[in-house]
Amino acid sequence: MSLSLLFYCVAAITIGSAVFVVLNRNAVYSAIALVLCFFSLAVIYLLLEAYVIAVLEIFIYAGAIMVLFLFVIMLLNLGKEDALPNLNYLQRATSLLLVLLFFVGIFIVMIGDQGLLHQPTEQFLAGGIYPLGEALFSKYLLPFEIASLLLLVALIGTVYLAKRKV
Amino acid sequence: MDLLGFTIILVKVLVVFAATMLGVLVMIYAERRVSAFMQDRVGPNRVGPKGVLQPIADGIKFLMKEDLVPEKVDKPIFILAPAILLIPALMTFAVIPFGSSINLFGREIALQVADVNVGVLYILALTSISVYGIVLAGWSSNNKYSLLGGLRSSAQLISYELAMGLAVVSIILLAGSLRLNDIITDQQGSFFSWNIFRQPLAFLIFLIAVYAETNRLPFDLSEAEQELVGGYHTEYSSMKFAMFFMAEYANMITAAALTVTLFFGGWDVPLLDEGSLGLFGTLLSVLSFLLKMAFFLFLFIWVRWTFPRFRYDQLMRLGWKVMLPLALFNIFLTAGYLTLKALG
Amino acid sequence: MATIVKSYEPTFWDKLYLPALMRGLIVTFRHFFRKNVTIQYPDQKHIPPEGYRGLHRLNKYPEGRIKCVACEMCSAACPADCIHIIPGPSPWDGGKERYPVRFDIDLLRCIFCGFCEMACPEEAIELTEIYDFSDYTRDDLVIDKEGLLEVYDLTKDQNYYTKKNLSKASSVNTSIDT
Amino acid sequence: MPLLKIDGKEIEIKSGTTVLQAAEANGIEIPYYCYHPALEIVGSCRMCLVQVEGMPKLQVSCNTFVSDVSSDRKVDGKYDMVVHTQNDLVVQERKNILEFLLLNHPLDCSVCDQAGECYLQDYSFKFGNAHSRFDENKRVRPNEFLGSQIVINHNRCIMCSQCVRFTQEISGTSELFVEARGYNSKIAVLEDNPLDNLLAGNVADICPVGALLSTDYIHKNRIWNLKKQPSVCQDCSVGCNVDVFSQTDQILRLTARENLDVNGYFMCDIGRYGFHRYEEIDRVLQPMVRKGDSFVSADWETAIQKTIDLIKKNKSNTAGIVSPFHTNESNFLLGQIFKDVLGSLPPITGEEITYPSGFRISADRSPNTRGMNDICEGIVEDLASKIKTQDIRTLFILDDGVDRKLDDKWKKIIGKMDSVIVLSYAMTDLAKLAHVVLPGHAPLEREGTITNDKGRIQWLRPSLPVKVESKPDWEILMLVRNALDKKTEHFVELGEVMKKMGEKFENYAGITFFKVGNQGYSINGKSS
Amino acid sequence: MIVPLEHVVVLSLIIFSIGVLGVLFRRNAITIFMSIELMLNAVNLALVGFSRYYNSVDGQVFVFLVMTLAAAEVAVGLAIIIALYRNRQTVNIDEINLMKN
Amino acid sequence: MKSNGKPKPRFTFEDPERVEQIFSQYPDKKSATLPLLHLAQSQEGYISNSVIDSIAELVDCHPAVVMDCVSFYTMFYTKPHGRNIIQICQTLSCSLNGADELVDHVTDKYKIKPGETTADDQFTLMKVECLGSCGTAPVVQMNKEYHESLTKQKFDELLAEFE
Amino acid sequence: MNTFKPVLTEHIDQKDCHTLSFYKSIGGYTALEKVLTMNPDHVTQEVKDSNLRGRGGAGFSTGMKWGFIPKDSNKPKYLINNADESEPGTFKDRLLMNKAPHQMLEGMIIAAYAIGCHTSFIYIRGEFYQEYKLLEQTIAEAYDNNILGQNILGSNYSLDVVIHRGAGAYICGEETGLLESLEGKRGWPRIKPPFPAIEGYLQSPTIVNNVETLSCLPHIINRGASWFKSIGPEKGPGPRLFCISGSVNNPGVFEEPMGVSLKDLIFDRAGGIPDDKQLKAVFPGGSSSAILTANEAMDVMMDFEELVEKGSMLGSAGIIVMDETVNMVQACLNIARFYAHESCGQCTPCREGTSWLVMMLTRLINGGGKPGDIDMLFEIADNIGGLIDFSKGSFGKTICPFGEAVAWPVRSFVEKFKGEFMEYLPQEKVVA
Repeated sequence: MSLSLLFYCVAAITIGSAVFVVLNRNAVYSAIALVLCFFSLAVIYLLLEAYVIAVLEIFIYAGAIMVLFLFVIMLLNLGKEDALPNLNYLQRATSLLLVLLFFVGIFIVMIGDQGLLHQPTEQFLAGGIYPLGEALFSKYLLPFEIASLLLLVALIGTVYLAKRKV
Repeated sequence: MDLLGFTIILVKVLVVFAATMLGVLVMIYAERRVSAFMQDRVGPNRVGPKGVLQPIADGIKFLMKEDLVPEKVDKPIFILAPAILLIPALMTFAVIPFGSSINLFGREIALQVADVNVGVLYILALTSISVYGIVLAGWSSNNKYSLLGGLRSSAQLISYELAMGLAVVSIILLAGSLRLNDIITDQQGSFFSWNIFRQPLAFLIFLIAVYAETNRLPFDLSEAEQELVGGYHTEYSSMKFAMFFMAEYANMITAAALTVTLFFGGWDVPLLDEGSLGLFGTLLSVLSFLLKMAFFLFLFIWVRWTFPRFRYDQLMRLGWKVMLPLALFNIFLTAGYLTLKALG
Repeated sequence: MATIVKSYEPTFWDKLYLPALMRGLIVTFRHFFRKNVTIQYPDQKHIPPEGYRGLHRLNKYPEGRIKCVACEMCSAACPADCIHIIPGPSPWDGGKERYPVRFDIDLLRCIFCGFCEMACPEEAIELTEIYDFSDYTRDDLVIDKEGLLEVYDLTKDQNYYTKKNLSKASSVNTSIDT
Repeated sequence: MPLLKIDGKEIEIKSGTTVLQAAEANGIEIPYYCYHPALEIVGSCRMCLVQVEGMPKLQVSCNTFVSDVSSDRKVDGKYDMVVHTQNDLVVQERKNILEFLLLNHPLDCSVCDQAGECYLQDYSFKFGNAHSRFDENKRVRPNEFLGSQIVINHNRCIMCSQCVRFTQEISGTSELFVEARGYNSKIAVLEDNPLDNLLAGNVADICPVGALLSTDYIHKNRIWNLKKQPSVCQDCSVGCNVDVFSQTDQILRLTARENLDVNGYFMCDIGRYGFHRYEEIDRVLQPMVRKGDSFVSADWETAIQKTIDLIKKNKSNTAGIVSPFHTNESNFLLGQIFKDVLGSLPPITGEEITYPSGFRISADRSPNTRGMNDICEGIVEDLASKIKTQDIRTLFILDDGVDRKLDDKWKKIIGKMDSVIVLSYAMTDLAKLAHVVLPGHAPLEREGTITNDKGRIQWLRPSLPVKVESKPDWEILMLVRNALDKKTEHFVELGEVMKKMGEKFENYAGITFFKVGNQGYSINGKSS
Repeated sequence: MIVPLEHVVVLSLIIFSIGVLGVLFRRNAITIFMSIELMLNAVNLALVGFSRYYNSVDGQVFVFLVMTLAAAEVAVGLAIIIALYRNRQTVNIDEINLMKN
Repeated sequence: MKSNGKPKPRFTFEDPERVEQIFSQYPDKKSATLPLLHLAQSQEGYISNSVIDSIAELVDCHPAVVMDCVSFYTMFYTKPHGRNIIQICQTLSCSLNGADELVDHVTDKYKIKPGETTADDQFTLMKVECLGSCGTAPVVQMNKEYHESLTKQKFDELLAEFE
Repeated sequence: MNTFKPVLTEHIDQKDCHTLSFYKSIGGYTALEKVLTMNPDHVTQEVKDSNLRGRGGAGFSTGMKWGFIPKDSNKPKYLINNADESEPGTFKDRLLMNKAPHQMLEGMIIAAYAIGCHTSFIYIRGEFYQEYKLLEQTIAEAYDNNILGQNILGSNYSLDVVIHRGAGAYICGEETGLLESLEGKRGWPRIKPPFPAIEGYLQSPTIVNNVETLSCLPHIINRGASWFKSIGPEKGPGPRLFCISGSVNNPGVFEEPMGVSLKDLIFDRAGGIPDDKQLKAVFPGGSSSAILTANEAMDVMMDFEELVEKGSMLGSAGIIVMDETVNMVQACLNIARFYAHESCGQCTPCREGTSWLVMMLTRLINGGGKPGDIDMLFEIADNIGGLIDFSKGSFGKTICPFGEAVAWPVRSFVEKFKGEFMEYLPQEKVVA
């Protein structure tokens, strides 16, 4: 039970930091909040017994991607954004409405469908590295290779973009 | 989880934490003494016998000093940064086994805080976090030198993390596991079952990368005094500065421990079955671990007072153009070897 | 005729750098065991080499007469403008009928360049080997004629830092306290 | 006029001038020791040797006269004389002469007070050899007092005999003579006839080396530490031109400055040592206002206000006393304030001395009597009786300074006054009787013009920094005048006062410091 | 599994929504980028949750692939931002409207 | 410094007529300085300060000027000397013909060095430069008389005359 | 050779030759009588024609000197007989004063008449007391016989002669020094210009002539300029008194015509060198002239031009002979000491240089020689007296010729007897 409590606590942190990311005007602070968010997500993954993913979350997101963000922020010396921009209320409201609709819709589907909370019972076996590895290199070999190709393309593209003026 | 188990873990955490902090103190003293000897000097010799209490004195001095926060810094981050740097440094040690297991209270207690099955990944993940400390310290100081130091340092860390990770991959390939204990077990036996002999190239790459990761000479570009005054910690003083300092040494300790674990059989004493010797075996294993670690720590200092600092472009070139291909090549070789072996 | 210098072609081992690194490590390692050269300063005193430029002194003739004739060449030569002299008729007979009534050197301004020594036509001002003079106030670091002559007495016969004199170590401070 | 060529430079100059003078006037340096423009030419130092084309020997330029030659004897068809002062022969010759001069001259520049303004030092540096070949022992003789103020260092003497000629020709007292001859010759005085005339100090000035020294300056300082300010002596109405040498706020010596229209090249010892009078005086550094029997210091505003109050109390019965010790400008301003009654205290006199050379020490020992009389309208002859007849109750006095000794008569007169305001730099007898003392500048701090007894306006330049709260006299007077007459004539600087003065007095019209310059400006010939 | 799947999904949903809001509200390209990351992570969370629920590794494989994608995207995206910034000295997407007219 | 209070001794010429005569010979007074000095020295033996003062008065100039003149000439003695002055020529011809021996001779005989006076004030020995009698070298001037072509023996005889 | 009959010293061997009666008996004062009838300008012309050159040392044409006297000057003119004979090696004037004072006096009166002078001075050396007494007598005699005083010999010309004693200063033999001394000051030579002929004694035109020069005048007047000119070389004719002293058997004054050979004078007239020693060196014209070596002396003619050609000068014709035993360094010191003693101390080079020379030579003799000393002696000598280059004229550096008078002998000593000087230097230097 304590672990589920932990889950909710961490979830709260996650949501809080996510909000912080969006609302904070300082890009650096946003980035740090995002890192925090990823950390708490990693904890949630751990709680969900997806160890590899948890570590990867930190490794890739926190360790690599966010550093890149920070790097760029500092490189561009963005500092503080002046203010939140004036909003086109109609547009924004519509979007918000759509999101809420989506959110509510799923909620209704989930609850309304069976009225039960889904709780897996059996021992989770797929959290380790072996199952993941096996799946990746057998069943999902093609997507894996495509992903690596994607990375290569991204690599080349990045280098190309960074090297010269567009 | 029962109370005893929890207590044991707590004790282990405390022991490891205390040991690491003690190690930091020892390293501070050792660094000064060793460097002094290497320069035909005496080094600290006033506080305590042979100056052994010097780090304590230093610590007290740090505590007593005025904690100065410059006016134009980004205060929250400025204060947070040293902690961000220090905490991952201390956390890393959690997964490193520092001895064989002992039997206490009718349980076999592994001399390791947490036996994580993705231990290697865990370590890599945490080391990558320490970048934040540096980058944020550099940025928040609102100082050109600090920022440049921070940026340099983060770029350097990211670049070398790659090579380090790839070097470790070949070890993982051999061990077939991400668990550090498995890796140690894999190396048990004679001297030559140590990974250093099986993976010399990986060791070399790993060692070099470790120096870069810990920001030690010859790769201490983030705080190159001649160019950047103090680098990312230029603006720091008092205990905050001490935290950077401690983090550096804690990182070194971790790195040394990791090196020992990955390439020198960890706590394993070659040609000896520690398990059969009972408590004595355990102690022996701990001792062996500490000795091996001590050597690498000494190596850190030794290298620092021997080699000159790299130029930044040289550093990057070395990381990307030499280390990375070599590491990949090494993986290729290892994989090929394993495949051949598997095929018979 | 220009000589053609062939640039050194690095060998494989050179390119590998590892042997060179090893050699470097061995060098430092050897030093690790060497005898150290540190002087435990307050306990032991470093004896400066000949020509060291430390605290000034005013020389005297064997019969006790000040060599200085207050020509103010030193103060004219001083780049830091730290020498202040008030001349007056000398109380001694024979030849040099002028001598410094006051002779002050502001040690905090002095840069110990030794120009005063070079400018002095009488070899009266000289820089001694004394380096450890310190005090608590700025005024105390203005050394006057009596102080300078005292320094001469301390240093005329032998190096100030040789054993015999060490017991007097504190007397330098008092000598410039005036 | 003969046309000369000296070192390739064409010079046209009056017939009868010497080559040395011609060269000097045209910026060509010829070194010399024994020559002095005011003294007879002896040509003994041989330093000024030059080569004159057509003459077999080198000639002493101090005694080679330029004259027209007949056209067939002109060099190159146009030059009357072609002189070389820089060719090898001359340069070598100077080296040789300097070597001789330095044979017995001690190398004690470090002790010598002449160092820095020594011709031997300068020429040795410029023209001499770096090393002496003289291996023998130098001639050593003890120092002697030639007079109470002059000491001779025989070792340094180069026997230029300028001093001897000075006493013979300028002062006419002939105390100095050359004793013995050749190697043994030296400057000497007879035991019962020491060099104690009032011009004695000049021999130390003219001595080109440090042989003759004034005891007043000996071992006091070094010349390069001193600031040299051209000014005018204020100890008699001749107004000798002087150079004042000072360091920070201390005057160390006065030397004569050349001005052929006033003092020639010399000055008397009264003026030379006169500055010592001002060293130990009870200086007034702040405005003082009487309170009972003593003074309290006040700030300027209160002091001026007090002055105004005192004057206003009986305006019509107020007299101003101007001073021959003050500048024209101060006297002028005071004269403008008190037009009705203006007078001066009895003159301070001494012995009038005229030397055979024409050098004069005036009997009037105040510097600016002429100027004061010129610039103050309606100055009364007999102030004392005027005070009585007009029932003067208030006096505004420009104090003469430390030289003024009040006699009983005047003490009585001033003591009877309702109020006395004194502008003074020191607590003189007079100032002690005052009700308000306004601190002005001391003689060597003042700036302004003074007029000597021959009607030459000269520029008195300040030689010392202003002390504490004292103000220039003219500024004080201006403040008083403005407050008293509700005027707004605000003079920013002295030149404006001079301009105003010029408007009032024809003789002084157009006088500016620029016009007066270092050599003064004569108003003689103008109707007074 | 310590919590019901729904809770995980709701969490994911909330985070996703925050991400969407971020994209909609913010004008700073970097922040928008970060919001996108948030959205991706929300999806990952959902995937992991499902994977756990169904006791299948497939979800995790997707997470893995998403991460790869995210990395690639960030690399290219940031490169574009830098390039943009170089040209226009701004990262405000309202001002980056070259192709609008 | 006026001769420290003591009354100054005054010098007067014994033969005022001679003084008058000397003055009459010269177109100006100053020129008579030398003859007067000669006269005074023959009367007084040397030129004392009082002599200088009185001559200065006579020729109407400052005493220093007279002193200046006196100090220049070797024949004027400003200090008292022995009754007889032996002046031995030192210059080349005499030196070649043995003047140095004569000096040594006197030095040995009277124990006086050149420039000194015997204890009994009888002789003052002086070395002088050329006396203008080189053809009869060595030459010795005894007081005002020349004694030429001297040998030691002749010199002894000469000295004996004065003892 | 011996055909020459002495002119000036013809009668000096005779008894009472100094008396007026004797002088009259040999035809004295006839020249004066003749002159007194002549126009002074003609007298000057006659002397000019005779090419008589000064016998004092410089050898300047006497007639020309007289010609410099400004004719239109209102100032009195003065003639001064320079009898301040102090040059080492010279003693002819003393002889003339002792033996033929009237001859000199006659010459003086002639000269005074020629230049229009009415007061003449005889500046006699202070040491010459006997001669002074004798001259006083002579002048008294002359006054008694109306040879001096008002209306000489019945003419309307009057002249007073005053004897003025010097007081022991070589430099007073220099004409301006002499004038200063005469004026009652120290004998510091005056700077020229102005020359004495324009502004001399008391700023009046003044002629200074030597005793011998003046002694020649009666003979020129009596026998005519052409007779005088016929004796000896044309440029510097006339009889000349040569004083020979030093290492000779028979020192003394010998009258010979100009241009006599030095060898004859030394070996014939002066009887050669005692003890058959070898000749070493000779001063041909007093100590101020450059010394001649034996070789040079053997074939030199004693006249102005030839000696100048030889690098020396006739000067006052005081010949000092030195034999082989003479130490030349000692001799040089002796001469240098003389000049140091006699230097007036007015100008720098002479005052300082002479004593330096003495110090150096003394040191040399006392064994303190240093390498380079010889060159230095040379240079010091040059620096005092000027570069000696007879072809271009000398470059004197001092007010009077004293500086040159020091420089010439010292320089010649060092130059011509360098070997002897070398011996006083450290030995290794000699080898080098």
